[in-house]
Amino acid sequence: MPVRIVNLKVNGVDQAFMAKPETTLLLALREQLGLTGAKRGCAQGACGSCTVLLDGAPVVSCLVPAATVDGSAVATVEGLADGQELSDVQQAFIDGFATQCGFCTPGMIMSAEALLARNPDPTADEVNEAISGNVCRCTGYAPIVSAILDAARRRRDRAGQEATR
Amino acid sequence: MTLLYGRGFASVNYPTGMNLGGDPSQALIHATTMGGFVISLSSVDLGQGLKTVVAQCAAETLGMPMEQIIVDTADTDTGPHCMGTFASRGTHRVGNAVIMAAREAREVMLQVAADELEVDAGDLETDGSGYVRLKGSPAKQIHISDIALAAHFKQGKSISGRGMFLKERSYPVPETGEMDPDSCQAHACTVADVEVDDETGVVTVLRLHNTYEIGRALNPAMATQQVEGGAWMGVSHAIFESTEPYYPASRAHGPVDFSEYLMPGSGEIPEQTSVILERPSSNGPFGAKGIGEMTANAPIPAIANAIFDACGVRLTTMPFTPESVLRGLDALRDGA
Amino acid sequence: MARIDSEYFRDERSSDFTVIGTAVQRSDVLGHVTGRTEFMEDRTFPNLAHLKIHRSAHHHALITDVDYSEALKVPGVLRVITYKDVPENWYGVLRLIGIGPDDEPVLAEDRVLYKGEPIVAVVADSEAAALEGASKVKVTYTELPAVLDVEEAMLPETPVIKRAGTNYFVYEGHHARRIRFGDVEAGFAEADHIFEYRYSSAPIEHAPTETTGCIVVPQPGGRLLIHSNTQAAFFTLDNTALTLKRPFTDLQVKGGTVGGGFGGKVDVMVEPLACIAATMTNRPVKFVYTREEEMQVSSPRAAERIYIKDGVMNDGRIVARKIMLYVDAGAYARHSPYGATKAAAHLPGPYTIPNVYADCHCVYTNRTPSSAMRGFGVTIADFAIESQMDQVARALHIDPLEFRLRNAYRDGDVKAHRKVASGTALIEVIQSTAALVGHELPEEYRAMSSSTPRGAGA
Amino acid sequence: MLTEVHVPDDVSAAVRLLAGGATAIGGGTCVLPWLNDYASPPTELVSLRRAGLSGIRLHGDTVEIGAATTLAQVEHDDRLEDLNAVVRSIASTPVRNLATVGGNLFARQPHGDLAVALVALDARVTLVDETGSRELPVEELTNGAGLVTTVTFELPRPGTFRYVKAARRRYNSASLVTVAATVTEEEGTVTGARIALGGVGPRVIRAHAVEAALVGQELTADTVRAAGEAGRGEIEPADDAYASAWYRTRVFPVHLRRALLGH
Repeated sequence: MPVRIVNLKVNGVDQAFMAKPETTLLLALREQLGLTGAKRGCAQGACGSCTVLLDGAPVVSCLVPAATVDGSAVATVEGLADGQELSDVQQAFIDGFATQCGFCTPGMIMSAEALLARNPDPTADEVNEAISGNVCRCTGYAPIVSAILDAARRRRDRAGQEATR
Repeated sequence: MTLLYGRGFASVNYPTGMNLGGDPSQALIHATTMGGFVISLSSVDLGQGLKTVVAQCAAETLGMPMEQIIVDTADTDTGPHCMGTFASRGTHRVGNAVIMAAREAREVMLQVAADELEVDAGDLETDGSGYVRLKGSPAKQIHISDIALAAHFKQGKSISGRGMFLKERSYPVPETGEMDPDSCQAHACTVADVEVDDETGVVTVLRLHNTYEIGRALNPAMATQQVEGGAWMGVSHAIFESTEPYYPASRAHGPVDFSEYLMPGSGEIPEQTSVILERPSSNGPFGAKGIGEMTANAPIPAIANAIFDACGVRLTTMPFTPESVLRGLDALRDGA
Repeated sequence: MARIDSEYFRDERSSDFTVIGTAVQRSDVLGHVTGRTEFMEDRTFPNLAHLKIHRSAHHHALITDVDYSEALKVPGVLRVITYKDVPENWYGVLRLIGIGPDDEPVLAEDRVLYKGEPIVAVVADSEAAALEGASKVKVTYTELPAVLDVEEAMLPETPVIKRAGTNYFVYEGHHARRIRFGDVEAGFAEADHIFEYRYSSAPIEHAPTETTGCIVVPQPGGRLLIHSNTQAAFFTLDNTALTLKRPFTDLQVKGGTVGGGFGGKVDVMVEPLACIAATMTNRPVKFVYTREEEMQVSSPRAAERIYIKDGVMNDGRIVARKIMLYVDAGAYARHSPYGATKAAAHLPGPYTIPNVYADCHCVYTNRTPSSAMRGFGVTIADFAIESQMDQVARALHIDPLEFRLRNAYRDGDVKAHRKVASGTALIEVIQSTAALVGHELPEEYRAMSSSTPRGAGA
Repeated sequence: MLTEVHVPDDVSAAVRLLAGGATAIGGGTCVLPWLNDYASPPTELVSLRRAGLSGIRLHGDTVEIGAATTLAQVEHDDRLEDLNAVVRSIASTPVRNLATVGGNLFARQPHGDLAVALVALDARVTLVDETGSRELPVEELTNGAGLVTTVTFELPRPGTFRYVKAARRRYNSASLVTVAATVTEEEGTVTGARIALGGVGPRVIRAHAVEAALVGQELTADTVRAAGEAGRGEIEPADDAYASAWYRTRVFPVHLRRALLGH
């Protein structure tokens, strides 16, 4: 069975691993690089638990053959915090009681990060659309949407403070 | 196109725990050298927050701050028996077991402290910040880390406790069904407001107004998570979910993934207003009742009743799909 | 956060707590938002083998031949497991507490009772090889007529699909879990109005975001360590040991962090086979349901069919309620016999009715076996009861909340299962919700109280 | 079983591999779900990710979209306002960042809403195989026709393109009925109509009978209702997990009207 060496920049760090044909980006992250934040909830692209940023764009990593993204940059939930300093989205999820079982949380947070990177001031409905590929079975979504809107506010406030500094 | 609006009501109760073969859970608790308290369980946290709420129960009972509590759970080699996480039993059963274990440990803790302070244990109290102190003379106090050190290195004592909760098995009388099936009952009432599209049969749940009586909200934020997430599941059951969309006529077209298995997305969530009432149960931990399961139940009939209120279609089969609404509307129009 | 209305039950809820009643942050949340929470599948083991299942293609059939020779030829396939490799192939999840019969095989023997029933397990070096191997198993069937309707299953002329001889669970000699309270026929005779309606539901999946699964790791001393996302660690351990016919001390279950359960992870479906595979290969073995298996093969919430007949007086008092309830257990019992009992205990709902008659049937059909799910035995009954309440209230032109309040159970009332009610609060949740939406109730209904005995005051 | 994943750098290499029996993927969002969880015959994949087929070019009013352009690129391209909404009705953001324009042409119904829109826009594809390249209307495209390299169409005149997708959920839900239409009117009378339907058949349906019923008419509730009745004869809906054939047939005229009249 042909095996390739695949190079990725993962959370800013150069990584190389061996990929079999069936090795998806998700399995490579989880099983070869030890980054288990992205979850396998369906392997069908329909639950969003495996969402990571591929060259800045959120993708369902379960549907990406690892060999096809050689040389790309990948961001996962593990790379969001700066040491002990959580990202605004992570902190807003904590403060807003926006997690229950936590299985969807990493994917949900990556979708939220991607939204806020593109749109710093989203409406609630834009948040709804942005997380429509992320299934949560516990919370009923409302606290998640609130947390993402709250994170956007925090980020804008901080940007405002830095601008006036 | 006409959008029709309706309101529906439902009220329910729900049993805590079960009567199946007895309903036990056990807990062990012990202090570490520096006065951390490890709660050993085999109970499972499904995301409802059991690990947090039992730590609260232990902290309250011990009179210690939350930071002192460590929960070690779900290893069958180290944790004592727990029946499992189901039947709205986790908080009630495990909470009770933890309280019992914590009481026993607290007694030892106070005795060790009493020996160190050379006072009577009965005159001691905890202040919730980590100190055990003499009632009326707060200056005479000792920190839990010193108590634990003394227990381990001077007094040769284990600050520990065992807790068990058992709801004994109740055998239903075959002829009449006489039985004792629960420990207590929680309650809920839902008012649902819906919108019905009279051309497509699509039902939109606009608002849910809920009151829940849950005995005691041990953690109001997590209780809110439970009731509002559960109500969402009720909406989902009511208007979307089925593993056999053509039940019972055919088993074909069963959904195989999250695309086909329909649930409301965040674009379909109703506005929820929730109020919590507390009538502490006599046998619950600090009066708490089980609420995990009840929360999905009242929204379903409330939505069915609201659909009738909106458009005159009585739906008696779950889920209430656009097709079932539209067939009902067509029948009304044909009959008119 | 939900508002706590402390006006209700003021005298009963006096408290002096420090930690209880405060919004302490979840202890697991930091792990959740950083991706560090360790779920079952987040553990990786060298030399891990994978298990996949070949499943029944038919609802009901005799198995005439199983040929797995092609599966063994697939590169990477290590072992094929059939029922002959399962030490105690017949089980029932409730046998620990003496509830039988052990009516379900771990792997099918001479017949299958539902589409998707496991027949052969294939263990391989990779998931892909295990899938390939499972697909290469050839099963030859003789199809039998399938029974797919609960009421049809109960008819004497319907073929019996179960070894035990009936298409329903037998409750101490009865075809249903019974509730008999008062004299329901006398109640109907006395009533001013009779209302009878039918309700039903389709099966529902728990749909947790994390599928059911386990990883079994042979330990240096010969024990098996089971990393599982079970909802009940000892329940899983004890049942697995019984199936393996191994000492209970041979097994250790670790879990406790679960990506959603909702009742779907209490059936002990994956651990026994993974243990057998780990023992045969002496390698760590992972058996995790695919999403399709989770959606279509794992137990759903049972479909139910419920008939409710009410006798009601002109003033809105319900004087008799008769309920015929049918739980579609699917092909095997699992927790359904208990679910029907739980349903019976819930009847006639949170109302005090002097004459109650119920038969709660646990019926077998050739469908995916159903089992516990959030609100087990109650959720669908509540749909039926509360729809019934609405229909009756409308027919009698009584306000829907007043109709419920008039019949609401209170402390001291005797329930249909003859337990005296205490700690009730139905009246108050209705009053509170009415206030929440501005639904006006007359003074006599606002003055009602759960702790005031029926007939006294109000 | 997946036996190899090729990532060729140019179209000719891709074509050679496909001629050898390999399967092309754009984003892989249709093929990978199957390969991940189900046994399959030995399969070699050819990913078009690096084959130089990505990009959106406008020459005057002529739009040329490379087959490997993602749906997300279309979604965020201001020049393609009519298609922005079409694309947003398909799947979810993390899928649209993978799924491609070319791939969507082959998506199984009730998916493939972009293909519905492209048929209504009279789009053409360029196909390449070892014998050379040729053009084909999207409407006539079938599996195995060759490698799609580009999709070309004329930008519709402002206000002439209509699109409605009815689904069980607002976002990320397969089609019950998709209506895409390019309708030109002069002095209140329909002079041309090109209407495509999704969700109501095993493939994208070009609604000839609906078109015929509308041309020469004013767009009114009555004429659109008549067109919908005419269209019932050319749709072939099926039962699936989302809705029954009965339901799709029943509400098809409603959504046709909502697409054409806006209410």
